[in-house]
Amino acid sequence: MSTQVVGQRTAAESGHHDMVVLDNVVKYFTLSRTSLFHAPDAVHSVDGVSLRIEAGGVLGLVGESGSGKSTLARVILTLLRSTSGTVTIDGVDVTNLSQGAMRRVRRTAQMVFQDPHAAMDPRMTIGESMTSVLTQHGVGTRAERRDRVSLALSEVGLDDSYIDRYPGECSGGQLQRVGIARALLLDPKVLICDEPTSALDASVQARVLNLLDRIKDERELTMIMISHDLRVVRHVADRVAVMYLGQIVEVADREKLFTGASHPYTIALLAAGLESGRRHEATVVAAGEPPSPIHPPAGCRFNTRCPLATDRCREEMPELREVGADHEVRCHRWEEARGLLCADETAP
Amino acid sequence: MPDQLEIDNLTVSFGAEGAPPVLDGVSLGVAKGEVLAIVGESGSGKSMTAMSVMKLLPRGARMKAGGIRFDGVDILGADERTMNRIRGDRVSMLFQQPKRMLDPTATVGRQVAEPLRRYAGLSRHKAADRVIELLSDVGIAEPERRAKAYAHQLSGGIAQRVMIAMALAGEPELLIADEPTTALDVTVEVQVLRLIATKRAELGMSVLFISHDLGVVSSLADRIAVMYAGRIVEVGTTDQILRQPQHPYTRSLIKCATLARELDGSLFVIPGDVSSARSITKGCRFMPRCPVVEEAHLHDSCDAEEPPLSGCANGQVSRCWATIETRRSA
Amino acid sequence: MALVDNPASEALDGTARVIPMRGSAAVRGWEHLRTWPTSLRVGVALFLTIAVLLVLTPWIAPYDPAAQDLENRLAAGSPAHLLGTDHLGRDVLSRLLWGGRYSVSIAAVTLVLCSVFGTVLGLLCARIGGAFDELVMRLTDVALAFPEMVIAMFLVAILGPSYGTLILALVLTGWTPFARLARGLALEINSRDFVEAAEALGMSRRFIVFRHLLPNALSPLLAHAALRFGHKLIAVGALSYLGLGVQPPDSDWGSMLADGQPYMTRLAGLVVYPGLAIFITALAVTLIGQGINTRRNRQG
Amino acid sequence: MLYLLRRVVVLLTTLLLVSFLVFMLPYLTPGDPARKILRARTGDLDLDPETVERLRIEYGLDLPIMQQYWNWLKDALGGDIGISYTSGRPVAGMLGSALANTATLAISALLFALVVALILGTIAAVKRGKPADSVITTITQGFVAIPEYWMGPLLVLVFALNMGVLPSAGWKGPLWMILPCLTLALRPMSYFTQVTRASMVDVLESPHITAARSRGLSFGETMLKHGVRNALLPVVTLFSVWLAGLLGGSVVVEVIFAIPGMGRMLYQAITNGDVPIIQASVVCVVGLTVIITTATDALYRLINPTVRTSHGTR
Repeated sequence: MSTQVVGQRTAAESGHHDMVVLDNVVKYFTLSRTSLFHAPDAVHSVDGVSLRIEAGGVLGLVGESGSGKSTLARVILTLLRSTSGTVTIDGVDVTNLSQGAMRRVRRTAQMVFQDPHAAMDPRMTIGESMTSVLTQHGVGTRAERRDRVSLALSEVGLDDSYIDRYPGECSGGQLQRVGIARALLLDPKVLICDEPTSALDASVQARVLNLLDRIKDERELTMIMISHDLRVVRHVADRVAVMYLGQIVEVADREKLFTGASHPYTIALLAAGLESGRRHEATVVAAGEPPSPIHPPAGCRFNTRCPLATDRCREEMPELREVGADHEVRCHRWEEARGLLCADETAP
Repeated sequence: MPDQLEIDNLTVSFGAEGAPPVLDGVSLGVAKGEVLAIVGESGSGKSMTAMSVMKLLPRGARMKAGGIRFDGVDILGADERTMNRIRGDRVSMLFQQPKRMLDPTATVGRQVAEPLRRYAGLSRHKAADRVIELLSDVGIAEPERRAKAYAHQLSGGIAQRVMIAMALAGEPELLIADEPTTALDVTVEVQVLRLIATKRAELGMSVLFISHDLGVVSSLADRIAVMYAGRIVEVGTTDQILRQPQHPYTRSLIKCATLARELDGSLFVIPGDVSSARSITKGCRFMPRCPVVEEAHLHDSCDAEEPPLSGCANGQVSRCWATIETRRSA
Repeated sequence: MALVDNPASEALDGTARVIPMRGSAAVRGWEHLRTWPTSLRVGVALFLTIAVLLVLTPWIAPYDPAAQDLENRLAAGSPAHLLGTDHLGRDVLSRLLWGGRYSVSIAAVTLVLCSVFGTVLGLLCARIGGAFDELVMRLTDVALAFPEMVIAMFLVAILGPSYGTLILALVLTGWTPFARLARGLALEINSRDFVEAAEALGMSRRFIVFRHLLPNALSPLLAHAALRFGHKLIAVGALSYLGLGVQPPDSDWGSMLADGQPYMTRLAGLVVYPGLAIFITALAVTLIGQGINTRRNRQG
Repeated sequence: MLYLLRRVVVLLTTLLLVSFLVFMLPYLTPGDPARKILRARTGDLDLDPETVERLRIEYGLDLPIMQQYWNWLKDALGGDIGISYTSGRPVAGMLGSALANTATLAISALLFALVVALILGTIAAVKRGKPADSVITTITQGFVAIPEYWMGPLLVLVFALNMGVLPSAGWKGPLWMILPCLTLALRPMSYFTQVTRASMVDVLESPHITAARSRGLSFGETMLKHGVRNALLPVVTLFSVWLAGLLGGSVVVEVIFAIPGMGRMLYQAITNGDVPIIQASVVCVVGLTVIITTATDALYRLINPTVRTSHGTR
């Protein structure tokens, strides 16, 4: 695992190459009109996200359902067009590309999906699914393509017998490996994994994570690991960004986030994700449910659930500010948060 | 004192006669006031166990057992009327996907009121008041508004709270919770687990808690039963299971759940896969994936005969030849 | 697969393409056939028999369907006239065969036009969306409100009875279910992960449409088409029965029924046989549709 | 709300469109409308040019076409939809009784079909995979393929002509309704049964039924309180489609059994070229159909909360 951790700004200065750069990315979805007299509602799915991921780095993107993490992944992959803001992959601005250019760019960034069964066409054999990727991009002769597919499968630990199988004949763990092999066929530089293990059983999860770890090192991939499971992120990522209702609330390098989290939401997430022990006795609990992203609360978006919320939090939206080397937090009360919330030994 | 719920040698199978059963000779007991957790991966048969107790197995299931008894009442032989009475009054159930467990065309209030009117005999008006009480009791803000809502208007967390309100309305003696937090966000999961723990203490009920997640279970359970491929492989107190697991599968499962690292920095992995385990009729079902079978030089006995569930003095039982061997030599 | 080579079975050709076939031997085809549900097998067998009979009619029909034999009116079945003769002494069997060619071919042409037109429109709706989608969907609401018999009769009033009028009327009211189904299927399949995965892999739009969308939508569409066929056949017959469809001297099963009805007390066969012909043909294709659905459900 | 508004706009547009098409009927067919009217009225092939001209002015046929349409529409809205060429009676009166007959026939046939279908469909769903299910499924698959113009004459042959227990044609009382109703009900009944079965099976296997059972409701109660409503949703839609269709589509049955309904009236008008009747009945049938489908849509939204409120109120 690459352990070199460099702050965002210093990364650019020291000549480190940023592989993925997001600048103030916004994605709204307009809902269908329900009334003549009101403008149609919009879901504020991603609301002003800026991030840099250096080449070879692994960013963990953590958030609960509705936080916008999957939407963000799709914006990066140009599967969704951002409402505003720019996405740069390997120096190329991919935000407003033509169809053809987009297809070429997609070779640099690939994705692994959450539900491996849903991500494969049930009517195509695994071999057909994979070979067609190469055919579509005009790679190699027929024989070469066959070889590359079988090579890719062996890289993820599957033999050639899988080529003639249908997805329905494979287990979730096997298919997820096929999904990874398929994503690697085009030699991408960036791999986005959208909850790659959350549909899998505990005993299969580790195998997929090991595999991702290995290929990342072997192929010097830049990765974005999306998950709601902090343990997974802790294992793979070297930087972690926490999302809540479309915004990034905290970014830090891994160790800093897991030992010195300063946003009340991050602290609550960490408390909830305690690996074992008395989980229901965790001291820090985010009250209630995440609010709807259609009408996000005014002020700080977390204020409705935050144990520390003040009037200021309810009125003024805090900015994402740098609080330490490579550590940014979006909270008015970040300085006191740890002290107030983590007095207990059960807290992280 | 006999256990409040006793399951004796329960076998459930589907499809053709002679197909490998999904549950194979499961025996369990839940003492009064106790939380027993059943842990296992998908397909291990843990949900089938729950549904057998409720006698709500899916179509085509064939159930055989030495007996299932709840508080002395024979469930196995009970007729539908008795079962309805038990389900309505004394045993309640929570499910994995709370939103899908609510009738999409009926309001929350109407559904919560139903058992009240039926089993507590409340009038329409009294029941409506009680619904509001119950909803606010499980921590639902604005219960009046929620009572008028439909399932699709609720978040998963709220829906599960509604299910809990409904399940606890009749103050049941046993709560069966089938992965009640699996579909929920982690911050909400904590809230729901807390709620269940509080309510259990309040009502003094027993709980049969089913989960694939050792982390969730360890926070709540008094005892844990581990299932693998339709079989119980280990039962013990939560401390015993987490601190001195005896069955190699339990040990592997704990390592997987905590994402334990091997010496080379990679994560611990159980070799092989579970898909064929059920069709193993001779010998230990976990043997093809077992990490100790080689080092313990037990290959022959593991291959030849399935180990029995055998225990030591402290009540912990497991199904493994290696453990039996060590115990014998000790 | 031997079945596909028969030109009379366009519908079957499509069914066979749904499941990719590996290996070319007839043995594989036979094995494949054995996985079909009973209703599909019975339906296909029945329909093939009917199709072959109708294709071979010019060679196997014992008499000229229009040849009158006034001496021999309303004769019961005999070795000379297997199914008897009608009120003008025409051979019922020959008329059934020739009439079937009209009935079945008109129903088939209508169905093909409806399904192609409707499917294309539905797919376009799903693809383009927005105002176009809205317009077409409102249009289906409107078209759905037109009872086909009334529209057909209205068109006959304007254009006079002809094959063209018949087909036009049935297409005008018949394309809507296909448009809705195709649109729904396209939207549903488009939202599935594997389509997104294909997009992420940089597959062309063409590939996604022809290799993912179409194969996955084909069997529900085919099943629907097969289920609609019976309906079309009955509607064609109804118009002819009323004298607004196939015009004399041609006749189809519907007009044979109408012709025979006044004489049914003397020779019930005049009503029974043409009705039975419609019934069996409609049933055969309905069974095919049900079979495709059953098989799809089984495959999950 | 917005949705219903949209539907009403569609409804009105449709009616306007249809009324214009229908108005254009005499101009769309070859020949001079005034001559056609006169010919239909007198049956005289040799027309006096002066009479034709007089008629042209009397009917306003010399005005610009939009002006004529406007006048026609105004009259129609005021209840004057012309005089039948053949009978010389006002169309409005003829339409009323014909519509009543057709409605009686269609609604009783469909209600009969619905009741039978609900019973058969539920039995098939509950006993799915068992012999009862196979029998019901097979029979309904078969009935779908039986045309009315075959079933009708056969029923007449057996019950009226051979057994003589029921009248073969006419419209004089309840007894006269049995055979046409049976004939008309057969196909919708089969479709309803199939849909009922499918949606019942869906409901029976849906998780909320298991959940309700786990709260101690008996099977019957669960179905009654949480099953039927869900299972009926698709049946309601299909019922409306058929009801709308039958109002215009019972032509064949009305012709077979000589029932003085809309379908037969339209049929005769077309064979006789009686333009005002064609115009009136087409507008009437289409209008009713659109109204029925719109109303069902509203009803569907009323009993199905998931479409009524599209996004949540968290």
